[in-house]
Amino acid sequence: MNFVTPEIAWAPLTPILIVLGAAAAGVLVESFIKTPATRRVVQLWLSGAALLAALVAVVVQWGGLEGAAGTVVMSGKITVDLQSLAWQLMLLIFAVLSVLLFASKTSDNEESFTALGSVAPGSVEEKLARRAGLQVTEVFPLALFAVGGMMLFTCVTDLIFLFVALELFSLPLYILVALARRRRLLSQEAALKYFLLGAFSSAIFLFGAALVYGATTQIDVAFIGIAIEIVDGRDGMLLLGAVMVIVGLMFKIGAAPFHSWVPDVYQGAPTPVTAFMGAATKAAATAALIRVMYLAFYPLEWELSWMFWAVAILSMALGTVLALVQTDIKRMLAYSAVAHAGFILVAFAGLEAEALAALPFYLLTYGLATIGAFAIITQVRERAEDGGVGAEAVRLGQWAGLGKRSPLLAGAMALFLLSFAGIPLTAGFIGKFEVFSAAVAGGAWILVLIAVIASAVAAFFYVRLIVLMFFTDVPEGAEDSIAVGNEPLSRVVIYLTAIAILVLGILPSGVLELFQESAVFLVIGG
Amino acid sequence: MNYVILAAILFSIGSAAVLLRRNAIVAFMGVELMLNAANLALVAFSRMFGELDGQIMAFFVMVVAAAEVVVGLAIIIALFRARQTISLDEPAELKG
Amino acid sequence: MFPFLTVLIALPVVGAALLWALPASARTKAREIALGVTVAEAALFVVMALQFDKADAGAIQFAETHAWIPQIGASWALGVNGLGLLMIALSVILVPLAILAGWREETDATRRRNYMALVLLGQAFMVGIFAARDVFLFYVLFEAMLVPLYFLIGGFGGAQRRYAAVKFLLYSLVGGLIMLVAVVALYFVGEGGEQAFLIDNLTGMEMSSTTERLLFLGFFLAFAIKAPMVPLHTWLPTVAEEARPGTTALLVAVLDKIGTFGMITLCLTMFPNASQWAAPVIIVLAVISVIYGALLAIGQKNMMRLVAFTSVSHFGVMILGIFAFQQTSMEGAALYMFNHGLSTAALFFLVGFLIERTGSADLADYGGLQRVIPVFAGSFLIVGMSAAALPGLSPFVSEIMVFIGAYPVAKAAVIVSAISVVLAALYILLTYKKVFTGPVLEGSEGTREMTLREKLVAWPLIVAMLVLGFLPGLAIDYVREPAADAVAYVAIEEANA
Amino acid sequence: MQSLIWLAIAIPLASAAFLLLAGKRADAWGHWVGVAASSVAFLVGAGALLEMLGESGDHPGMTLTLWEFIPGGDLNVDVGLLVDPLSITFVMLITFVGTLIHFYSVAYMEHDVARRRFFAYLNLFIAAMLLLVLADSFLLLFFGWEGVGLASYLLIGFWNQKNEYATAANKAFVVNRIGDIGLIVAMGMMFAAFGAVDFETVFAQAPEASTATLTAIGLALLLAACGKSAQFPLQSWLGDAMAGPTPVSALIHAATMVTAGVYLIVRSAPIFNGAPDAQLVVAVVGAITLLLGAFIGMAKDDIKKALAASTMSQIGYMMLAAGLGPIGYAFAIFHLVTHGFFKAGMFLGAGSVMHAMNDGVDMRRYGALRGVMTITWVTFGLGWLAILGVPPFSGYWSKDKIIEAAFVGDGWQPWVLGGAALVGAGLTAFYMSRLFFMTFHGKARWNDEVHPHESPLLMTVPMMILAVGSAFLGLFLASGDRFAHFLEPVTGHAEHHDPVIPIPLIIGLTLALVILGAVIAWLKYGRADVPEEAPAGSLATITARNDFFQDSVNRAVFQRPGQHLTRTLVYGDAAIIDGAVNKQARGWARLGEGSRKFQNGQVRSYALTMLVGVVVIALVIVMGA
Amino acid sequence: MVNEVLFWIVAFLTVIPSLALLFAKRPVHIAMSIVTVMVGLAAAYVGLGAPFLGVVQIVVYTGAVMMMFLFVLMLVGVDQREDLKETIKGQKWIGFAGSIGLAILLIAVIGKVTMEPRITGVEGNPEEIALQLFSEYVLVMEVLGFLLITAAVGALVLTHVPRLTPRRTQVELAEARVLAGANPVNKPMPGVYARHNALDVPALDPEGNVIEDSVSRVLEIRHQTQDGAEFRAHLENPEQKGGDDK
Repeated sequence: MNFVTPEIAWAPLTPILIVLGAAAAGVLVESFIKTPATRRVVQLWLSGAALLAALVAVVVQWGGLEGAAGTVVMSGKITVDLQSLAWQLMLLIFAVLSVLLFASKTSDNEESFTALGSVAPGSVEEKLARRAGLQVTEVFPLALFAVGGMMLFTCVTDLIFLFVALELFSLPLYILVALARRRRLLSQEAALKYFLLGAFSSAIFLFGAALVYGATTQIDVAFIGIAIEIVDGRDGMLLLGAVMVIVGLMFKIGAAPFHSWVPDVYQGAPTPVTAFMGAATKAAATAALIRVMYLAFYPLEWELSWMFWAVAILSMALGTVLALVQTDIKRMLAYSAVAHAGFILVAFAGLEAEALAALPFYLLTYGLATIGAFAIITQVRERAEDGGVGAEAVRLGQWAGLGKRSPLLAGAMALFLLSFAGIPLTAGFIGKFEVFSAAVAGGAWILVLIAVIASAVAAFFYVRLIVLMFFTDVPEGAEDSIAVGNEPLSRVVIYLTAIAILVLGILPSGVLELFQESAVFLVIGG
Repeated sequence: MNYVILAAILFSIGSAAVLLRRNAIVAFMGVELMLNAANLALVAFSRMFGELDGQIMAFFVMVVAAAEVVVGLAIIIALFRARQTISLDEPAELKG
Repeated sequence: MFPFLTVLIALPVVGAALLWALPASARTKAREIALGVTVAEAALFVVMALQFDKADAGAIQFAETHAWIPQIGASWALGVNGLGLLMIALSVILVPLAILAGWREETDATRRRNYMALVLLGQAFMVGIFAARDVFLFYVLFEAMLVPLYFLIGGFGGAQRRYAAVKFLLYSLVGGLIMLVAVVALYFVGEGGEQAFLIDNLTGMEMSSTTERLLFLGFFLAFAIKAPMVPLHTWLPTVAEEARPGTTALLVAVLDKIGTFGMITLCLTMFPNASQWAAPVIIVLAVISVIYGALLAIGQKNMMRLVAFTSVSHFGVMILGIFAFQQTSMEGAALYMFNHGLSTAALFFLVGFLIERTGSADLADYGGLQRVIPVFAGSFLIVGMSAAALPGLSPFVSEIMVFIGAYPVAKAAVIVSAISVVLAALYILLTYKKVFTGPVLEGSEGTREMTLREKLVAWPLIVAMLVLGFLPGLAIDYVREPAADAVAYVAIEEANA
Repeated sequence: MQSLIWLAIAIPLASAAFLLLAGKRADAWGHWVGVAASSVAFLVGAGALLEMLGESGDHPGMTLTLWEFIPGGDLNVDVGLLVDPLSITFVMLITFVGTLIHFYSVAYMEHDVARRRFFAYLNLFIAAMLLLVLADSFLLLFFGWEGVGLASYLLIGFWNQKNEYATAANKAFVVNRIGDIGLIVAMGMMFAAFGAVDFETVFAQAPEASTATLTAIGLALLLAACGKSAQFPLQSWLGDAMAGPTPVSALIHAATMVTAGVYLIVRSAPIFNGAPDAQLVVAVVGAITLLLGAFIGMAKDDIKKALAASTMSQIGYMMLAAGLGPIGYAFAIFHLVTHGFFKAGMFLGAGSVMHAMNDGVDMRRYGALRGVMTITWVTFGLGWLAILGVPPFSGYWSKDKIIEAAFVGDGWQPWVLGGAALVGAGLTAFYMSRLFFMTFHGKARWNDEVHPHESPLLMTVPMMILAVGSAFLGLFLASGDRFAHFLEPVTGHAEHHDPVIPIPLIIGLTLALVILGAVIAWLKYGRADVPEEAPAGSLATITARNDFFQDSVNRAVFQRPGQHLTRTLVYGDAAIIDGAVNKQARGWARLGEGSRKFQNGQVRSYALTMLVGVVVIALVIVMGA
Repeated sequence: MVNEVLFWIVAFLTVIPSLALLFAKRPVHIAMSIVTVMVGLAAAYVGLGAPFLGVVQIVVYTGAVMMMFLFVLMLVGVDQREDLKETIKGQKWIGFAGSIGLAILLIAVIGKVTMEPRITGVEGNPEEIALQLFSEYVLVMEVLGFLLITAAVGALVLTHVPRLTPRRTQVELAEARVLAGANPVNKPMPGVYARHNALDVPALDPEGNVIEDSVSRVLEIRHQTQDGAEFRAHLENPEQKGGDDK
């Protein structure tokens, strides 16, 4: 027994530690503070403070890494480099915004989450719990766990750790999805589907990892890349393993044909969760996919390129075409997310260095717009029977005339939609431009052309909503009248994201610079 | 390699269970079988390479799987409370 | 050097922002504010134009180059040569007139405010596009332009305006996105770097002919949709029918010129070989546009659609002039871009005034108005005759320059296109006959004669057309050298080939 | 004064603009402004003519460059006025006849509410017409060319509250524009061949150009001339153009504008001289038209339409002459001038008659007006004698020369062309006499409501002046070939050629035919009773009455198919081009609806999708590798 | 050789029961089969030189995970049977085809690989594993801790139903009863004759009449009461045999 306490460079992990630590503390808060209202406030402040602290920590890290490639923590299990810090920064921004959304209430003091997740929806107990002022304040620590997992996901460089991180951010999400305040039956259904498919895909990922391990004798991504070039005779197994690992990540990105959970879960989940998931999961998974592709599987680029092409095209086509026929706004945005997954994968064509700067920017713009758009959805409500604020008005028809009633909300929504569509002067355009540049650099201009056609078709359904909001008058006495509760927290989120989308669309230079700086990996050589 | 092939077979059986069984718990057991199959492969490889990494991975997988089971079963129970059934055919309102 | 162009772009944006920031009580003054802003813009432009060195009209003047997004090679690069100056002139002239023309169209103060703000925004983009010296900037503005326009079309106008707006947007977007691919590819074809997209850095590039052709097509398609070329034209009549006459006037008179402008300043300079390669097909399509547009104009019952189709025909003439690669035809095409702007805008405005009176754009709802409103009728006839390229009015000069100039290289095309002079006479005269001659239609005896405001809108345009009709040199001086440069690009490549 | 000739254009133009813009306050006196403008133009022209005549030697004319029109570039066009014998001849004709007609119109249009506008249009016409003849380049000529077209359109449609008048105006403009294609194409050809479109450069280089080029240009110019001068096959508009007020018919559709085609051909002499084929076509077109016009004239009962047909026919003569080359140019212009006088005079006479007959135009309702309208009868009679070519009246001097010239040449041409001219003379005599007798002789066939009376002096004086011209101008100009010499700098010197039959014989034959025609007309329409309703008539009469079914042919060949084409295209545009786009849009939606089935809400089937995806991708990649 | 035999045993022990996942109807049977599979896998681990994992497998899977499955199965109804008839068109065949395809693909790919086991000496004994776990993999271990917290919290959120109404005190209960109109006084006791099982015998008032309330209503409904006449008779006739009088 000659155990030596391992030397761990804790400093680079501070952001993650802060977030996970705050999550654990949040769990303690749950048990020690009994009054739900107080608990909620404490949780909100705790999470917010933790996330901001982590944000600061990331920035400090970034400053510390100026010029250096990064830090290897724990003999290659974790690598904190500028690339991962960039993603962490983005995730933290998404998280802050999402937490604000999680906490926001309608003017009727109604939250987005159920009062009690364990009882049947619509039951007497639920009503009692609501009357008792119960709140599932566990959503805050759960969200923090997810954020921590995602942040880890961006910097772990070991297949098994990747698996653990994957589960760490997935499990809280499965739970969060099930906790909608209204339409909880759908919410639970979504959770079940998300969970089963998620577990299924993790299993696939894991088996792939096992095969890759078998083929290369390595589980560290960087070593895998090296080993692929050395080891031979195991090509089939390696390729199959690689495919399965990538499928596991693509599932999280939401690319077709691994997308089927996306519409159902986006629609069923509580809208703030959808916002968080839509923005953050995609970003984290993309970050991991980048690392895996650029560090481990790059020698297989030629073989795997077909997969990327096929999946990208299928995602763009399916997402676009299906979004065209949706009548539920959340579902429509979900399919649009599938299409965007396709655009993300377009950048992987050729595995060019350009993609390393392009993808973070794209995900940032996409994530901000997603959070903003879903935040607006939380604001547009049906009128309840008692005249108060009802459930979210998710049928597209209910959005008619919003531009007249609340021009600011509708304007912001239009902005986000235009950003999704990639219209210039919104961030989405620069993102799209970057991604297409990366693909063209990789010689995949045909893929870009297909992407472009998909964008054109996609514009139709984005535009349709704009038409509804601005150019359609609500028929007199229509039942779908919309009341917009005044939720300061959501409003803050909406305005922040809207401003960000505009600024990133017009003056993206600084952020682009940042991401270009981050387009380097710390590749450990031994 | 035999064990790896065995693992592949188990993995396929597990996946088939997910595809074919309507009982949520059974489908979930299929997933568990898939994870176990992966474990078997890991351990087999570990044995072949004469190192412990595979074993340790398998160990982690077990822990993760346990956590996953907890959450999964909790979701299933919550759903059962609401619907009085655990059939997967039933909750299919989200579609299209 | 005062950054004229930047200020010209910024001023309307500020104006629009101001309008949106107006408190509800001040919204009724939106028209006046918007008009004031555009007049200020025009005044500023005049100051700038006076400093323009006409003797060196081919050179880029008032150039400003600032790093914008160096990471992707985009710069905030502005500058105009004579052609750009004319195009900007067109937009600063027409926007205030459009505002004045639509003075009474909207009664709701908020909607009116929105309309005015969007028009201002549109103006900023228009000026920007014509001043852009960076392909990326050009593209950004080109696409961003769609947004205010989309709202202008979809928010204000006829019953089917939503359909029209969507159609417009999707058509433009398809073109624009395909162009985007070309823009992206351009970065890699060119030398890259922080100023990769400066047009000056992109001319005279070495590339394989396949690449050049593909890139050319990417750009050209977008421009062909903008400058409605058969068979990519169908969005225009729909939009014209549904949108506000003021909107349509700006759209057709100024915005669609981006298409032809882009062909000259981007396609020809960056892809001279491919331009030559494609010229025969393009000329055929242009000729088809000329005749097809005219024939369809004759067959229209709705005046707005009719005018739209006449524009399809006229754009055909411009494209013919451009792709004949002759000095005279190029000058003619460039000049036509300006003149057609005056003429078509005036025509749309006048039709708009008629619609304002009766609420209908349908020819069947009119008759014998000359007896009732002779001044209006006279103005309409003059403007109509300008659309038919009657000598003495400026469009004639440009049209004849295209025909004469292109004849040496495109005989058949010119001969067939020349048929359009007959068709043009037909569509204008038939319209005039239906609306203004014959017995006075029952119920229209009390139709209001041209008001002062309407005169203020239409007559400056008529005067401008008359002046330029007799003294086209005033404008030709600005386009001669740019045209010569454009021709030279193609010719140099020819010499190399 | 030559250097001030631009004033002749500018003043009427300014006057036109003034009259249009002045508004109602100028209603009372505006017409006098118009008259003054026209008069000044005449004075300027006259001054220029005197100055030119005062110059010694040949009259090479002078070019007055006003400003650069299209500067720089490849195409360089100036706004320049060419003052030479040919143009000054036209200036005089236009301003003189024009001014007279202005005066006439003051009275004729007295009761029209829009008289001011009428004068504005007339002034506009004068300016445009002067620009046409004074231009020193084809491009500038085109300005005037289209300008007169516009004026003609405006004036034909002056009473456009009547739909058929508006249609007539449209028709005139559109048919003219068909001709304009020719001019545009011709300019293109000139630019291609000579790099310029001004007379000087083009004519200087024309002799060196290939015959093919010149023929092509010539034919294109002929097309233009046909449109403007109502020559076959573009003659159909002229009859309808009579919808305009009669002074307009006199000025534009008789004396000046319609002869612009002849001017164009003569002006382009250097081109035609090098293109004998084109010349032949010109001559043939002229011959056809002169006969066609004559036939139509014989059948018309509408006095103005009959006169219009006559105009067409007479211009046919001029075209025929112009097509004969240098020997004919001078005669073409000569006839043009004399025709300008006598035809204008007759039109004014017709106007006077209509004035008396409550604007009735049907000659079958006239008759025996000699007694009531003596001045008109006399002036009209002089015009009649002139057009018949009775010596020594003006028409004789010009027309007879054309007939003689037509008989010059080799092969079949002199026989056919000369024959046509000869026969035409006889026909002319018949239909003009028919017109004259039906109107002024025989029995009075008018209603009781009509009270014929002589027109006021303001109308009759111009008629008298024109009558004097009809009578003596020809003699004056023909004596000593004065006019031909005057024009020589432009038309070139014509060598004397002998016709295929002796000249006296030609003269004799002509006179015989003329007398024959007149006598027949007298027998039929002077002495005999003229039925008030037109008899059914033979097939030939019907054919002629219907303008040789020109309208029907046009309708069947151009209008109807055109309408069908337009309608088809409008439909096709919506259904096919637009339809394709819409259909494709709907296709996407249908694709979406179809794909929806796969998203069936069943988690098992989602898993299946994933698994199949994995298997397929893996299979492809593993097999591929 | 031993290994060979062990492998085949393991193979049978795992593949055959796992097929129950596809074909068995009762979930409980399936769960038990999976337990068998898990045990088989544990054996395999032992055979593969990973005894520690073998033990953990038994403890975690058979001991914890599968038992949890069984609990949940019980909770939702043990005797549920699943109808194996497929409801989604094509699902069965495509599903089978997909899985079999996957299996074939995997086997084909893996079968191609030939690998010589390098060293067979490394044993996965707990010490070695612990050393690695707490040095190289210590961070993973710690993250696993968070994972477990998440799972626990999640399970609580989704399943734990707290007391939603405060527990009512006896006083409150009594007051509620009075408010409901119940007789505040105690019911009379039954069983006049204490010698017998008197619950079914009504009490008698001083007049000897039966007090109906003194007997449980349930007994009355069941007709299990006695009217007391017999006992009264017995009272009058003490000689008669009636109980075990002392």
